[in-house]
Amino acid sequence: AADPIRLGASLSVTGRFSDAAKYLQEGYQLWADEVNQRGGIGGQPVQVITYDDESKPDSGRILAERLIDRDGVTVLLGPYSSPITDAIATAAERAQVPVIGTIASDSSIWERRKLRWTFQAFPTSDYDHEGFLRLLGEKGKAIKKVAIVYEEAPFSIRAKDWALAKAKEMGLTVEAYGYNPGAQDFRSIVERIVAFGAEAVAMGGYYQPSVALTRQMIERGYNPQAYFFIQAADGVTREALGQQTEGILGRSAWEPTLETPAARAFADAYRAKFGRLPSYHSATAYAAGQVAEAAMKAKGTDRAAIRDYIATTAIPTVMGTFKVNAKGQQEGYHYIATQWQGDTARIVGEGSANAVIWPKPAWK
Amino acid sequence: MLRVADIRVSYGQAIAVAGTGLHVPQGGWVALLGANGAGKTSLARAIVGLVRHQGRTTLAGEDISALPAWERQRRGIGYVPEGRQVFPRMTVEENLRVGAYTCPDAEVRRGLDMAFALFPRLAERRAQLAATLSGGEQQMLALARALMTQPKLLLVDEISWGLMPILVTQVFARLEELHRGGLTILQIEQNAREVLRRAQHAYVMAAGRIVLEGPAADLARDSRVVESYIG
Amino acid sequence: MSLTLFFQLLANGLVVGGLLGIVALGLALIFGVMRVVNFAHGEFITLGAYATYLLVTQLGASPLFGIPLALALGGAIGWLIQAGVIARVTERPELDMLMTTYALSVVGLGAFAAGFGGDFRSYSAGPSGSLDLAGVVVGWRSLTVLLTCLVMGAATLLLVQRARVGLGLRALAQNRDAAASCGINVIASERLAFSAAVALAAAAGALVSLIGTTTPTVGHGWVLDGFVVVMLGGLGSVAGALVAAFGIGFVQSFASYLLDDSWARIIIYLLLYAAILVRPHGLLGRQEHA
Amino acid sequence: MALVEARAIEKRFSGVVAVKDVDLLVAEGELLGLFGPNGAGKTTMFNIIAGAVRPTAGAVRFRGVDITAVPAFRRARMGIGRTFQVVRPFRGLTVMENLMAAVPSAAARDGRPADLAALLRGVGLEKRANDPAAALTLGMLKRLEVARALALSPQLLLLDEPLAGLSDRECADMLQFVATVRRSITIVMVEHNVHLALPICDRAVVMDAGSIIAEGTPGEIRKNPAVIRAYLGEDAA
Amino acid sequence: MSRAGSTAALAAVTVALGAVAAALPWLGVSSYVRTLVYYACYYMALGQAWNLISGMTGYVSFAHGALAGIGAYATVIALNAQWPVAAGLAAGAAAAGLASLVIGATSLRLRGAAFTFATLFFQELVLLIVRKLPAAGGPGGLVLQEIYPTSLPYVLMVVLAAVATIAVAALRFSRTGVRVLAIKHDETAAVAIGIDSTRLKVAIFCASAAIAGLVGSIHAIFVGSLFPDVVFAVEISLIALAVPLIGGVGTAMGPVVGALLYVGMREVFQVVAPGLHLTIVGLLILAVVLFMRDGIVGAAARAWATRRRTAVPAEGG
Ligand SMILES: Nc1ncnc2c1ncn2[C@@H]1O[C@H](COP(=O)(O)OP(=O)(O)OP(=O)(O)O)[C@@H](O)[C@H]1O
Ligand SMILES: Nc1ncnc2c1ncn2[C@@H]1O[C@H](COP(=O)(O)OP(=O)(O)OP(=O)(O)O)[C@@H](O)[C@H]1O
Ligand SMILES: [Mg+2]
Ligand SMILES: [Mg+2]
Repeated sequence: AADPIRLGASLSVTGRFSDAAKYLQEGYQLWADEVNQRGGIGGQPVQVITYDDESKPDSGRILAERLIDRDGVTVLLGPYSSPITDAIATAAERAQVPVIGTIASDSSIWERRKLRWTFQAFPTSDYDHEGFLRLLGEKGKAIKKVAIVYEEAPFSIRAKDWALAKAKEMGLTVEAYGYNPGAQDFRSIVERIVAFGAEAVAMGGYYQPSVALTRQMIERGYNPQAYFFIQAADGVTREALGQQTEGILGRSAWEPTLETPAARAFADAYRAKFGRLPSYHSATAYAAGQVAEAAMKAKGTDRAAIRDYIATTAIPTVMGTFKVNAKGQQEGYHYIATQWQGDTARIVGEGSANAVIWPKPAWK
Repeated sequence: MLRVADIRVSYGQAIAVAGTGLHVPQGGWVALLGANGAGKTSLARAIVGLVRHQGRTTLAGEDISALPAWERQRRGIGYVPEGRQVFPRMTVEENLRVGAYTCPDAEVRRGLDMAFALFPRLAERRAQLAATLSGGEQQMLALARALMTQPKLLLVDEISWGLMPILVTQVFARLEELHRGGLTILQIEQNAREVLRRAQHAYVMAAGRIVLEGPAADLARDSRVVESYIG
Repeated sequence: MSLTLFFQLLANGLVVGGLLGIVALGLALIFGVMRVVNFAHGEFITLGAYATYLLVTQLGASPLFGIPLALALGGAIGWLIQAGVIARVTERPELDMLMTTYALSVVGLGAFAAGFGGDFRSYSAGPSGSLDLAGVVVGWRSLTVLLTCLVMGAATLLLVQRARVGLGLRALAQNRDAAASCGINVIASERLAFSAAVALAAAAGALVSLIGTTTPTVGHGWVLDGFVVVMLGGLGSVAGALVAAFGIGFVQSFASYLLDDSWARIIIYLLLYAAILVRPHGLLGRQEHA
Repeated sequence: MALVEARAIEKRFSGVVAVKDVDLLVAEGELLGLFGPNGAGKTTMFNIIAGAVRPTAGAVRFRGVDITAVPAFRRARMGIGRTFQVVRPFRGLTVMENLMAAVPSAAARDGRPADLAALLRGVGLEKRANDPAAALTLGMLKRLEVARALALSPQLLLLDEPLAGLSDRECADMLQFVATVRRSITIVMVEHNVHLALPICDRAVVMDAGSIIAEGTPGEIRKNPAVIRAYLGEDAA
Repeated sequence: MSRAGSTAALAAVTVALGAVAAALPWLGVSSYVRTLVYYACYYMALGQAWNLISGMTGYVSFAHGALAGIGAYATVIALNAQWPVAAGLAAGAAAAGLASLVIGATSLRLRGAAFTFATLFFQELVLLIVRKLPAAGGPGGLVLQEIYPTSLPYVLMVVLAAVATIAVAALRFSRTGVRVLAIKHDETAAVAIGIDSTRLKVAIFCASAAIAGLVGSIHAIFVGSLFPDVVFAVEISLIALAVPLIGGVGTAMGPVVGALLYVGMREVFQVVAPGLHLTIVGLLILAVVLFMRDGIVGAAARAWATRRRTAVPAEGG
């Protein structure tokens, strides 16, 4: 057989981001297997090499060197989190190897410096609150005051800034409260929300603080009419909050319940292979593979040509149509809105047949 | 009462006690003399079980060789270590209470009264931290602490160290009194003149071995002892 | 600021302070007896939290049973670790001890990460609802935490300050040999102190899982704050630790409300450094003789 | 002019008055004995002169200079050396390194540095020069203390119980050594071993309960009834 | 061999190794291997900086990661303001040195564990402040506008590691070194023999911090991008301490051996036992602490001495 075309990824198999690694890996795996079944690219099979970066940027940087240098990869696929993507980018930019970022929603790493070889394949976090505010505009006519909670981290700050501007434009009164990454105690923020008299709350931080905030609002006996946190769609929410999830809004990069043919085909193939439904991580990984595939089909293994192709071409993927702007930020697809209804997080709002539960039922 | 044999203590490659022993009869008062570095303290620490060693130790007929320090204390060995070793961040009274750790509550009271009667200065300073006591006061505290449990055998390492003359006299007088009350004493001392006056039997150690022994009165006249330790 | 709000913030501070108190108490106990800065304390907190999580999700039990379970598990594991590892370094320089507990922390962290993955785990079972006292609302979960902390704190304080065991532990901390020749079983005492401290940490972990979420690093944040408390309260001073814990709980609660929680933490650290300048030995710490 | 002039010294430790209204003058070149019962305040006086403790009231002058506010290390460099009643060696350093640490740097002080080997011979530790201090016995450590203080090349040496823990024979050696040293250095010595220490003193001061109760030649002190009552005891007189 | 002799020999060996390492980029060695060598030197230099204050004085610092971070930030700010590289590095060293004076003013008065705690919090405090500081880029951090060739930070780091190693060796056997060790063993007695312990401690801490700051500066040029949470991760301080501990505290060779081993171990276990490699590293550190009292270098020296039938007392204590 011909020599394989190698692609590489630094994955967080251990450390803080380890839960997603499996899904990413399976997404890459499924994509590679399908390509190889189809006879490879230009007769060459593809191979995705992965290593564990322990969720640490320094390790990611070393692994990028190893992948580029020792394994001779043509394209690097993204790791988990923005700092690791940024670390890998530094190595890749020097070595002139294209990187297709997967779970790097924070578009600020493309703002801080010019990255020529590195692309974002995830929906950018700037639009985190987009779906929620749209629903608010449609359903929450009575709502005047909105509280936004954000983490003092770039992705969350940018999303907050976008949302603040948007909400003011909508004629709402908004207050935003920041918290320190790693915070566990949100009681004082809940008190501020109560004192402000917010009728709707949007939480733009990571998953764990979101759950903590939710619990402490419930404990405080405070009931907003609409409540949204960005990762609410994830299944773990159910485990953490039990029946209290009903009516909570969220946003997702992708859901297996998405009603597009590409999504359905992917979800079916994934389930057939791994015995479970894919998560948005799997879809992103698969999509990154699809972007690489399109570029390599067109340009072979010429890294510079691949780079130019990705920078300038709209590519259909399982996530939607991939397209980056001049900075390398992904602009083709945004997030979709979800809401907990019974046992599942359903897609709601734009283009979905599901009705929105409004206002959110009170917590018990 | 106490019989030790073939004791060996070494620190790394340095041999401090090179296989030696001694005997303290019931109700006796035995002195252990020797120059700096002879190994007296090491032997004492072996007897009370504070240093890793080889050899046999029997107390009142019971073999205690394998017992840890606290078990030996509970079988009646009181120890006044060299260099005071009080509990620095505890008050005088707390130090004494630790000394009575193994006693029933009633005896703690009695022990405290006795200690304060013996050393009125300690009574004055009962609430002062031990670290801030003067050198001599710490020495009194260390002795009083060892007496809290009414031990059968008292092992004293250089008690007169840093004590004012009056107090040396007093402490020796007190030891005599306790001895008359049936306490067995093994005393390590540089102040050979004072001990040999009171002890019945004495051993002299040099380079990790007992090199001389005999009735205290004889040793006090022995030219070798006089020359080296009394001067 | 309205009076209700004031009391609400005070109540919030109490809950955090109580939990912090328990964490710091364990640290102070270990430091006080063995002069060990226990870097692995956070892992013992995490242990208690995961144990409770498993109890709830695997056996469907109430998380309240997690508290005794954590106490027992922590006690047993503390005992084993003291006997197997810590005891080997007790008479060595402080640095060795530090490194030993650090290594234990790394091992623990690795094991949790491998066993449970990096994401958080949590459950929704357990007490729910809240108590409303004239507008001051405190959840039953938080109240459970506060009460448990107070009981455990009082018990530990009594043990160390009043009981003879406590006297022995303090003596042991100051002079191991002298303690042994006073009849104190130093080995058993050290083991007891360590395993009690680990039991406290694990119990704190059970409580943390009740009001928060559990990750392999959940203990770290608590333990860092615990060190602040121990330092403020005077190294090894058990009573000082409790006072400082509530103090920090209140500062945290009020400053987070008035500014934000990052500033609250900055203020706490600056207060700590100021305290170090003014009272180098902690609020209730005592100076050793020069 | 007196080498050391301590005037109206008082030291309180939260409640305890350790030293009250003490005037202590040490003449250049003398060997002054400082005696007194346990807890009389002798070590505290040493700490005040050496700068380890600040007096609550009073002033200390050294060679006419007021040093009351001068930190301890600087006093050491000015020429005040001391030993500790409870030995404080640098346990992990060798005997020789213990002395080396104390030798003032050439730039800081003129005069030639002490001959360390000779010092070690003087205290009988020459064979132990390369052993870590941790391996020495208490008696050896006492001698190391003295040697280390001398390595400073001090003008004033404060000896806190140099004889404690030594056998009578070794005491004689130590006193012999002190006698050699005193030819060039002013010494203040605290000692409980009065019958050995007193005879070699030029002058003696006796403290009790924080105050000076007697002062004079060894002969006078020995006969002083207050000293006998408070300190020596009848049979020692 | 005399002490001066062994210092000189060590210096020669270090310089030679450093020269070889520094020449690697031009010897056609793969960039992956060079990256590993770079990281080994990075940890080595940081470990030596730690060794200087903590190994020598016994004041265990947990602030070295933070000090390196301060150096990194200062350098990036300076370089972005168009300062020449040398000035940018000097800014890093100076900023860290200044920061150490702040810690020193409060914390060096404390002894033992209290100092350790104070440095541990310093790390966290700096992170909190940097996140609040617009000039430092806030939570988003900073990037170096210019991308330098990797060979620049590479050579600088190799040289720094070599220089730091020689400095520690020279200090250890100098008279100042003896005085510093005296502080470690008994500070009160040290003061009584004329050692200005405060000044000496502050000076050593400041020198140590300046080295740590330089490490951070160079690493900033290497990575080109700073995120506060990454730069001020506690883990970096822990590496600064683990590296000398594995190798041998207070010895010049300790951090050298420790750093090589640490980097090597990490690479091997990442491949051999991905999920468990953290646990394995922890167990190894534990094994070293439990069974090799003075690190691998100490254990090796003992083994060597035993073979030659001479006793070598444990260093430090
Ligand atoms: N911890 C130790 N490490 C190494 N060697 C030691 C240690 N303790 C004592 N030694 C050595 O053991 C020998 C005996 O010491 P020991 O303290 O028993 O003597 P001693 O007779 O009590 O002396 P002294 O009269 O000075 O108290 C000495 O040579 C001493 O150097
Ligand atoms: N830090 C302190 N706090 C409280 N009291 C103290 C402190 N330091 C010393 N003292 C008290 O001051 C008195 C004088 O102590 P000092 O050590 O000067 O006595 P001394 O004359 O040297 O006695 P000794 O001959 O026993 O060594 C003692 O009663 C002691 O308890
Ligand atoms: Mg002895
Ligand atoms: Mg004294």
